Amino acid sequence: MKFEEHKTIFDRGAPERRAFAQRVDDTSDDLLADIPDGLLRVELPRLPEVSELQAVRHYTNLSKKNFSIDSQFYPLGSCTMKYNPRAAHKAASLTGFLNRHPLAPENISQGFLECLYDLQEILKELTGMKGVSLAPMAGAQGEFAGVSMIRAYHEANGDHQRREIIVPSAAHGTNPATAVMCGYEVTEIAVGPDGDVDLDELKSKVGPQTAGLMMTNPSTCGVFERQISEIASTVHEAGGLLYYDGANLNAILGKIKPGTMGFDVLHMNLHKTFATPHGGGGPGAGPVGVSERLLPFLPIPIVDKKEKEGDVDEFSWRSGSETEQTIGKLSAFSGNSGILLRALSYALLLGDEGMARVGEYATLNANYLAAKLSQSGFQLAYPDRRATHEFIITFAQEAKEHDVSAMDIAKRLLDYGFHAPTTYFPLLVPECFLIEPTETEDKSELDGFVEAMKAIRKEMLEDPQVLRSAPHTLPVRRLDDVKAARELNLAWSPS
Amino acid sequence: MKFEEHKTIFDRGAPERRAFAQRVDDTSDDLLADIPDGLLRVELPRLPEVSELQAVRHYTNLSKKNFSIDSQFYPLGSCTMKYNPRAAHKAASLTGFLNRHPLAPENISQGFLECLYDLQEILKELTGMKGVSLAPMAGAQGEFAGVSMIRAYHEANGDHQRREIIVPSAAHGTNPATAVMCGYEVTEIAVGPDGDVDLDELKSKVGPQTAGLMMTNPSTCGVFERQISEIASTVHEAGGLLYYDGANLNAILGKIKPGTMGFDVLHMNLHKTFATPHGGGGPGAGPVGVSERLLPFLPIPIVDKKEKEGDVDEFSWRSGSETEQTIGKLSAFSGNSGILLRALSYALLLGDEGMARVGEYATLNANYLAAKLSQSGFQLAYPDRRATHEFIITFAQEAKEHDVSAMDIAKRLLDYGFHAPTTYFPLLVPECFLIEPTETEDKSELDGFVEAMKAIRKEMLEDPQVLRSAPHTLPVRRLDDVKAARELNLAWSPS
Amino acid sequence: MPYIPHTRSDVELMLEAIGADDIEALFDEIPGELSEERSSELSSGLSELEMMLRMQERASRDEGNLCFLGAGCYDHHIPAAVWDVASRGEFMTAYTPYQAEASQGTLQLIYEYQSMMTQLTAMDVSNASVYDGASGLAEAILMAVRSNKSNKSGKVLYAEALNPVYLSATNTIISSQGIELERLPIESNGVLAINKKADQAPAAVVIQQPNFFGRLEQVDEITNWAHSQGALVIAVVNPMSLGVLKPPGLWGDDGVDIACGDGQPLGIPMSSGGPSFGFICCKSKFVRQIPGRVVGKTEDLDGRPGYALTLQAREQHIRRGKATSNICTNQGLLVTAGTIYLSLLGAKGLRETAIKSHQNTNYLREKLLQLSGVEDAYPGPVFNEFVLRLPVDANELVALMTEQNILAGLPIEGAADEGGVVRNKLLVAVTEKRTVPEMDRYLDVFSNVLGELST
Amino acid sequence: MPYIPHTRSDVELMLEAIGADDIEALFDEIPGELSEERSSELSSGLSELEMMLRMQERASRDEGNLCFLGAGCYDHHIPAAVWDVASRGEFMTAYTPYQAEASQGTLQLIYEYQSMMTQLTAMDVSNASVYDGASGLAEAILMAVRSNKSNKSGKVLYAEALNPVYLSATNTIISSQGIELERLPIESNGVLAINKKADQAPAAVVIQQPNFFGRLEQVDEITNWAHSQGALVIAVVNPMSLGVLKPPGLWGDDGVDIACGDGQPLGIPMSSGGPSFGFICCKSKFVRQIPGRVVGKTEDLDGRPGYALTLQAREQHIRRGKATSNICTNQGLLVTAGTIYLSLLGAKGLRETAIKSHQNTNYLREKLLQLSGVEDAYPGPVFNEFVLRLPVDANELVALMTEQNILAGLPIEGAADEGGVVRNKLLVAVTEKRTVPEMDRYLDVFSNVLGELST
Ligand SMILES: Cc1ncc(COP(=O)(O)O)c(C=O)c1O
Ligand SMILES: Cc1ncc(COP(=O)(O)O)c(C=O)c1O
Repeated sequence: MKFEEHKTIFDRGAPERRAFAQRVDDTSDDLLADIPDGLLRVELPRLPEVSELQAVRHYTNLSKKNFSIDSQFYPLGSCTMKYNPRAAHKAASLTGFLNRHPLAPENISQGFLECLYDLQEILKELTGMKGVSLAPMAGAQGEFAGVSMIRAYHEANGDHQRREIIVPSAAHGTNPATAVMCGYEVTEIAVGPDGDVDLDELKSKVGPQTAGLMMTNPSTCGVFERQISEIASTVHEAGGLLYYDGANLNAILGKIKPGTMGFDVLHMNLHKTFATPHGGGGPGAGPVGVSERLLPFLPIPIVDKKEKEGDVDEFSWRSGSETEQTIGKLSAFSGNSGILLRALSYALLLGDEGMARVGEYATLNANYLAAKLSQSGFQLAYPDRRATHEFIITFAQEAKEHDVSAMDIAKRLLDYGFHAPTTYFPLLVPECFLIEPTETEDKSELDGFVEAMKAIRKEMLEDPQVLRSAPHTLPVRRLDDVKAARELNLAWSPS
Repeated sequence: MKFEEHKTIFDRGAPERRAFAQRVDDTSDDLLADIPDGLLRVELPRLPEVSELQAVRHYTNLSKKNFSIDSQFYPLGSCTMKYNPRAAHKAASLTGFLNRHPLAPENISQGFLECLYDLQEILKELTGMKGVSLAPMAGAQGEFAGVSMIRAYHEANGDHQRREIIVPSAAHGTNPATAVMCGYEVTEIAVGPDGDVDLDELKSKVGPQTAGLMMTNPSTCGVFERQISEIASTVHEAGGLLYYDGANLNAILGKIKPGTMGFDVLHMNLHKTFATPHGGGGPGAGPVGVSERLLPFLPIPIVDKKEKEGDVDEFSWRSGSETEQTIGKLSAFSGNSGILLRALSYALLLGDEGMARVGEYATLNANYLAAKLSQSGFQLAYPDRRATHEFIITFAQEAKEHDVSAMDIAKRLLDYGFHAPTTYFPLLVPECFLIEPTETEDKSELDGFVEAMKAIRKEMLEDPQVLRSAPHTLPVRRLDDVKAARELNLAWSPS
Repeated sequence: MPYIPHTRSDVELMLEAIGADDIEALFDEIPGELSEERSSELSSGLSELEMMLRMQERASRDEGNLCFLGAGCYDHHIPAAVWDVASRGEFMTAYTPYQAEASQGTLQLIYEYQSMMTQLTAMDVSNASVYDGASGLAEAILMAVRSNKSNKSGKVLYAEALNPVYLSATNTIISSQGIELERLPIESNGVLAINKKADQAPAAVVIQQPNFFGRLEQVDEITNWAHSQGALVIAVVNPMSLGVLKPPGLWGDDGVDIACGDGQPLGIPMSSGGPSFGFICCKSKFVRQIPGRVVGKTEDLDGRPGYALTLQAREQHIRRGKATSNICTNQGLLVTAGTIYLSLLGAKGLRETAIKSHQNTNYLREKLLQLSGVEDAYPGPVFNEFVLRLPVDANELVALMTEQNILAGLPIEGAADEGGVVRNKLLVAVTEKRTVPEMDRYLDVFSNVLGELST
Repeated sequence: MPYIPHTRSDVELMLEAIGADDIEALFDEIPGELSEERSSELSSGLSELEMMLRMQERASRDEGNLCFLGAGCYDHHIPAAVWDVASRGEFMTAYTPYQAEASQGTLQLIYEYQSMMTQLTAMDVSNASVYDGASGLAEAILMAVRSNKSNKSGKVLYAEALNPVYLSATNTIISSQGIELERLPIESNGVLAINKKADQAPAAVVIQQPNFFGRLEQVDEITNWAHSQGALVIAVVNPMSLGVLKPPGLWGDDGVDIACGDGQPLGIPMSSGGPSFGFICCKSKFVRQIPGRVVGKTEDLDGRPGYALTLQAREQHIRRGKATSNICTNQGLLVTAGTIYLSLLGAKGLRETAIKSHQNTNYLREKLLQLSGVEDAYPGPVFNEFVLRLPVDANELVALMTEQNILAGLPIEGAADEGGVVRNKLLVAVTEKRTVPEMDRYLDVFSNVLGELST
């Protein structure tokens, strides 16, 4: 009905039109005379030709086609879609931070360096690790850094035969992908019917070839791995190291520390646990923490503090012999600094007592939602287990009896104004939702979600086609993914 | 469908819940012990009890129920809904401006004072007036200041018998309302069939009782008052003064100056002509400009410049004998300073050549839209006249033949994704739209509007009920205004 | 062309559709003698970067002062979420919500605002909004005089310790309405005596609480007295103070008739004093006399709840010369911010903020009064600010403290005096935002400067 | 509880529904030995005001320096509209657009981004996005080595004047993949000689344009040479430079195979170097080897256009250990900003910006070279930055200019040296944002400091 709703920014343009938001007077091609012709661009790129109003209106309206935490309950499992405090955004957007050049000398960077130092210390304290590097730019890069340190450790020990990383079958895709990027082979071990890993299989697969094991705890099955101490000793006894994928840290924040569980190395997802905005796909930050023996290998940069007697402390980038064994740099500068500043702001706002609450209320919300959904007739994947900060329901039965998939239910939820939980992950549970409400949602929002699920169940019984063809009230109806992949159209061209 | 869509912020609350965005530790009622009990509050007000996420989500979602310039074409006649440059917003939001206390001493306020001074000068130049005060906080307050100056002028001349202000019947409601607030009686004069005022009637009504005449030019009929010079001399010969309502200044910006037309005093609507955001009902700014003879009466504060030889200029608030005859202050401090800073930013961005373009392209857009609508079968109110920056179409015929009102068409336009033009104003044209596209809209947006109007015309012929019950795709359908006024419900109470 | 999207081909096609040769032709109805040569006294347009550089330079010149100035504008903390949400384009770039169906966001928000303000003031009805506290007082007085059916004298009394700039603006605005403003003098302790007598019964009485000196008036007694005289009572209140002080709707036996004030303390940056917003609340029976926008809850065709501007017959666009006020554009966006602010603070947050301000105020006041020669100009309980009597010229003290980037306060002499005489009184404001180190710095600099000036 | 909405009654009702006595009970599956006493080394929570004060204090410590540093991060003007729109909650607080129907905003924007980037680079396909330019180069090298079916040597040549931090990050990231990086040395004028010979045919060749010294490589010749060796060519480009420089898709006879770089110049604040975004573009035939998100246009059930993540079989969440990369969360919000930036500038605005940067760079370079003792380290045309050879220690010069709040540039010695030796080369960057007075101030301070150090 609305006119031009589907236009791209290119379609809105007209030759010669400009926004002039960036306007530079008196530039002429003559000023390029010193550059040889052969190195110059002849034809201008075809970029949008729009007015500033057109650009603002176009992207404002596009934004309105998104679901987001700010506008909807967004219980995406494994993603910790909690409220992103505006104060943290404001603090990180202070001009002194935004305008700092990454290579500005240390003596005029003390404010920034102190921030990074404080965050390193806070993360050490929360995880129980001995050292932290803030360098990795997201969880997956944190994993890369962590597994690279495992590799560096073994190599430093002359232990060259370790070529395998073990991951549970429920592991996130980044775990095996990371292991391979680090030059390892991946060995999967099964997860048992109660959601804990198959310890026997682990024992049978662990050995001198084992470089390490990567796992989350709580696991991606939404349960706490109870055998963690045994797993740890099994791996350690075989000379392997234990990697903690911190994506689920929110569940245990302030409760127990990965260090206590026996992990040697971990990453955190600050864009999850520390409430920095997801940005529609990033940026994130994936700091790594390590136990004593991995300290020398931490990626750089790292900030050190020189306490000066009777004077203000001095902060500096770690250098020299202390970084000789580092796995190195992971980015051009110091990672996603702006995100680190947000995470620090969040940590300062919460403080000790606030951190402790996170895990508790995230867990309360998940268990409540699990109880209510179970009472409403939905099937929990691990009904005998406590939910952690998240839990799984499976629609295997619904799929069989009503030919309605988890995907159909997910799409229908959108019509009810709720973002869908994570679907089809972990892969081992058929037709599943991984549901993570987070601690920042209130009871009535959870109750609304349960009502929607009940209403959808009713629709499934009465008119399942409504689900299969959902959504019905969004900017588009069900999209054709197959067409997207088969008839690749990855860039606009004039029609 | 969406759950809880209609809840108020109060309904979302729960006892004890708090956002903690403002949290002050260690406050206890004991700290109020020095205040006598009788002066203290006993029961807390019932304010929302929500989390920060709830508040952010609630108001984010409410905002999405608005049409706005940023999201829609908004051709509201007489309102100049042009693009509000983000740069002006950013400049006015600099912390040095936001954090300045209004009573900060002059010597640490030179940056701010210089801004106001520059704006005064720019407005003088653009309007051809001799002095400007930025004090009024919106157009209507500018009118008040202007008419008060007319009154002060006559009184200073001992001219006490002037008790009437003349306004054309097409005048905006604020004109007569202002005249009355200034203690005047209002005399209306008719507007002729060509949109110009009835000069004979004016001549017959003007006299020694006439304090002045208030008008816009272009008028609210969307045409340029061609007899303006004759009107001016008529009023002036009778000893009256001529007031220019600057709401339509956008039409002639950089083309002709109100001063040249013979106006003695005027206000500008910076939230129209100078592109400051309307904010869903303000804030605005309504600076007044005057000719020589009204200079002593300008409202305060006003900024003066002392040029210091070989040194930086010094800016100060006008005081002492120069303000002896001022009509006085209009607000606690210096008016809507933040808006003034935005207007200055806009003026700096446009500069001389940019100002000249405003009137031209605003006029081009209006004439184009008028031509296209006329060619599509709609009836222009003044078909033989040029449109100015706006124009009127009348649905008198459609109303008679199809029982469809201007309101019905307006509401249906909303379904097509366009904000409706101003309806039923000016009152003298029946069933009318006053349409002002502004210079910042592009041709394809205007063409889209014409297409929508044509589609609506087709619907009117085929199924007029669709119009009468419109809108159909907005958050609510047609609202019951009568019920709103009859069963007054002006504040939430627990249900 | 900055902000103008027209391409050459657009212009050609458009002129063709119009049937005009060039844009100039569209102005052919303007008599030739009016079209002068374009003046070019204005400089040419700046790029966004150049403009920002200029404005940055100016803003930075005025920056970095520690604020102990109040007098109607206060330096409170503003939660980050307030303006992040209020600045959304859909709030910021919408017009007054005339097309209700396309403005439900703003309209529901205003309804919520009205609900919050009536709760805060304990009044029945709130408008949304008037320009500021000062002009709002003028509107309230006009409203009261109109509303008082039994007293048409036009006589309005006001307590002397009324913010003098409120008084000036009011004088300007009501000057042609035959209203006579008369001062009720204060006692030496800075507040009204209770046993007032008026020669002629007033139509309205204006009481500011806390008053301009920060002092607390005996609002119950004055309200009862005014009502006994047949006057309507107008309260001028600081909304932040209502977190702890008795709301005007509960003053005396019947509550005041109209409460007004400035919303700046509710999440609005000081911004040189504007924009902020003025509020007016009243008893139900006066709702048809209230100026400005009012939103009512109603239903749509399907019976769903919705909101619309209502009682528009009060307003200039309908009633023209007979409207309750000429106000049209008001301070919508600030109302938006204030509403979000109040929803983020809640009653508890507001109360905490008010208590903390009070605590800080008392802290600084007590410490200052320990300095030799510094006296309490108006002894007794205060909220948010207080007045000192100094052994030196307050202007000189302020000037010297300004050099050390401290805005020491406002020099005053009596209530309404704005002249250039030597002033030895200083009005000092302290909010919850001031930390102890900041207050101690104030004390330090103050006592040094005092020493300097005394010798 | 900050950010936690639970009231006591909520908690009770929820525990009841769960059938648990208290929240602690929900953790009863955690083996007792793991639940230690809560550490309390962390300080307790700050209020928003306190946190802001602390962060403000720190931010302000590092503020107010005039920036002539570049080396991969540039101080360009960012139009105000970019972040006003990009910061909208719907962009900022959405996840990766897995649920396509509820993410059309982000998805269409990414499609538009891909379109802009392919135009800018003259390549067929763009991803969206990788972390930054440095790690992106590593991904591009991995991609090239995977893609080159005819050369499995794992040997990758790079032009010496590659940004050294790009090289370090690449080394870290590719270290376990059996790839051998080999340097192609530059000539004394700072660019590659054209008649290179390789002992062994490389699988890929990496060329940065402009190179780390700002100098312009003979990209056509090098590309042709590399292709003649059977190598894939990877271009590392500054997107801003593509407003004036030949796009990598047109280098040589066939264009490069992969173009990558950092999007920071496109509307991203310097922000200590991150977050920005890395881009990778390639020829169509390599699309299945590209890492990161890719959005395709498709249709919905009603045939309306719509957008969705596509080719997901490349990605870790589907392909796990066989994915093209482990990347998951990338730099979405910066892509959003970059897209808005490009749409606001358009090709003309981008070109103007690039030309102005070039003009400023040449201005400062020429003036500096007039100072006695200052030499051109790498003579020849540059874009955006240049290298001086100084008669003094560059570190000392930088230190002294820093004292006057000027970031003079980056001291370097050769291309990849990061050690602590005395450096007499200085890499200086100038963008369109620097005004003539600012550059003249640089010159002034520079020559004073030079004088000081020379005596
Ligand atoms: C369990 C798990 N591990 C790792 C990751 C990867 O983190 P990132 O997306 O920050 O790279 C995720 C993110 O979705 C995850 O859920
Ligand atoms: C013609 C005319 N005059 C005066 C005004 C009043 O201006 P304001 O709303 O700024 O008070 C308006 C505003 O709508 C108007 O259109």
